[in-house]
Amino acid sequence: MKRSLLITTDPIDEAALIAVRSLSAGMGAVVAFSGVVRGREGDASLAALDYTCFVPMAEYQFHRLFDRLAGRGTIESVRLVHRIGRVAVGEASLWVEVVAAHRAEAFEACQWLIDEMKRVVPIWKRAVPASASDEPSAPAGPAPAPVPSTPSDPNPAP
Amino acid sequence: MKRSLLITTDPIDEAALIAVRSLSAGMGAVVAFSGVVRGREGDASLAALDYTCFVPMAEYQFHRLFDRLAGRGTIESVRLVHRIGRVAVGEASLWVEVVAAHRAEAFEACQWLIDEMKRVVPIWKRAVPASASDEPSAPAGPAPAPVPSTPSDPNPAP
Amino acid sequence: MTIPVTFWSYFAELAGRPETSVELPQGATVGALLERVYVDHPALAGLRRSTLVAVGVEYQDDTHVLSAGDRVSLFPPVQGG
Amino acid sequence: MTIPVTFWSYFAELAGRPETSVELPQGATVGALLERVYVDHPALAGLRRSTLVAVGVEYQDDTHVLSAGDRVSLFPPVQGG
Repeated sequence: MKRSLLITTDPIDEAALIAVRSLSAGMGAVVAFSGVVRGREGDASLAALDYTCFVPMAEYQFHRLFDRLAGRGTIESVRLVHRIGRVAVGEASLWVEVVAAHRAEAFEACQWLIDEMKRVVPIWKRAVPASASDEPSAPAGPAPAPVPSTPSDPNPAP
Repeated sequence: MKRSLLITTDPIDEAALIAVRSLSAGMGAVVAFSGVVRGREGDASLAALDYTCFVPMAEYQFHRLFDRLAGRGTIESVRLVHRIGRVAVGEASLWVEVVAAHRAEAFEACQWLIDEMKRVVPIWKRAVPASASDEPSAPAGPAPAPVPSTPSDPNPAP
Repeated sequence: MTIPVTFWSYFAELAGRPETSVELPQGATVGALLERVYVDHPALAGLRRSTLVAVGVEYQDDTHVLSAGDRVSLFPPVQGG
Repeated sequence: MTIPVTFWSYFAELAGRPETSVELPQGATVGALLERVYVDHPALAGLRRSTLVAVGVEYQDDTHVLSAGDRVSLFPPVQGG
């Protein structure tokens, strides 16, 4: 199974990704997913999301997921791009493409990969409110956060 | 819900379709499917598929499906292109894109639309064997077909 | 009334022609039209269970009552995608 | 042995710092490391049930035995996509 992984602060260029797609003659299905930053999360109006990533572990965990897909049969190719850093509303933070012989397995693999990513790949996001787009908001999390004395992003991606 | 339908003999230009995609701020998920003609069907090696379509009915049935999707909630846009006529191996015969607020509904709607299309939209295909790419093969069907005295494509799309 | 009938996909080969027309009394049903078609095109009769029938652009079943001006299409299971 | 610990996402704010290190005897487990971390960073202790622990790039649970040279990461549920 061909695999391609990119974790990048650059905008995701879907046209360029599609331009280099290649299918062998037995492949009949391409499923592509773009995850785009929404302007609202719950009641809050957002300007952007700031993504942080523990990159070496994310790469390792992504490749473990790819290994599991490779054992599934007639998937020819998986490509995944995750953007990190600040991603503005309306821009894509994630692009996933699965090429397979048949439609059902392409859809299933694409959804499975995203579900598993959200379970095991160490990437986190925090909201940048629309009203103060230069300052990240309090982090999204279950606990009240004390006001940090450190800079607003203490976890730059390595 | 925005909707776009194109039934065409022209190649599907996915880059151009993506270039005109537009999402409103509440939308977070884009699922796109490309169905590509495979080089084999069962034991046969193919050069192409010839698609015929009862176009007015296909358009009507597609729009009925779009109507049903529009009643489902937060789907912002559905675009579908079905190529007809001869489609060579490796070329796309179908492109479907669903834009929705959330991932699960985008995947579900895209798969539902393709499933329903295959149930109700009057489009048929027949194999063009690799060994005689200028002559359509016997039609794909459950019954033995008598050799027609009519030209090879008796059902040109109106 | 004269009802034009179009055969799509391999039904045209089985019928030996892409179109025909059937003369029916007022109030005739799709079922009655099919019986007439199968007399002239017996190769189609064996596929009746899987045959799809449209009147205009709508699917209809055997009980649907035809009207003058209707156009009927007969075809095998669809295969888009 | 000295085990470096990195806090990711809002765990860094809760800890007040992005990294620390913990002195542990040979053969100490992830669970023992967590107990030490929670002494200095009590704000994290309440999130123990949802805390994910990686040693290097692999997830590990409380019973995992640490070795000299290991690097530990503590973080909340991941949120990619």
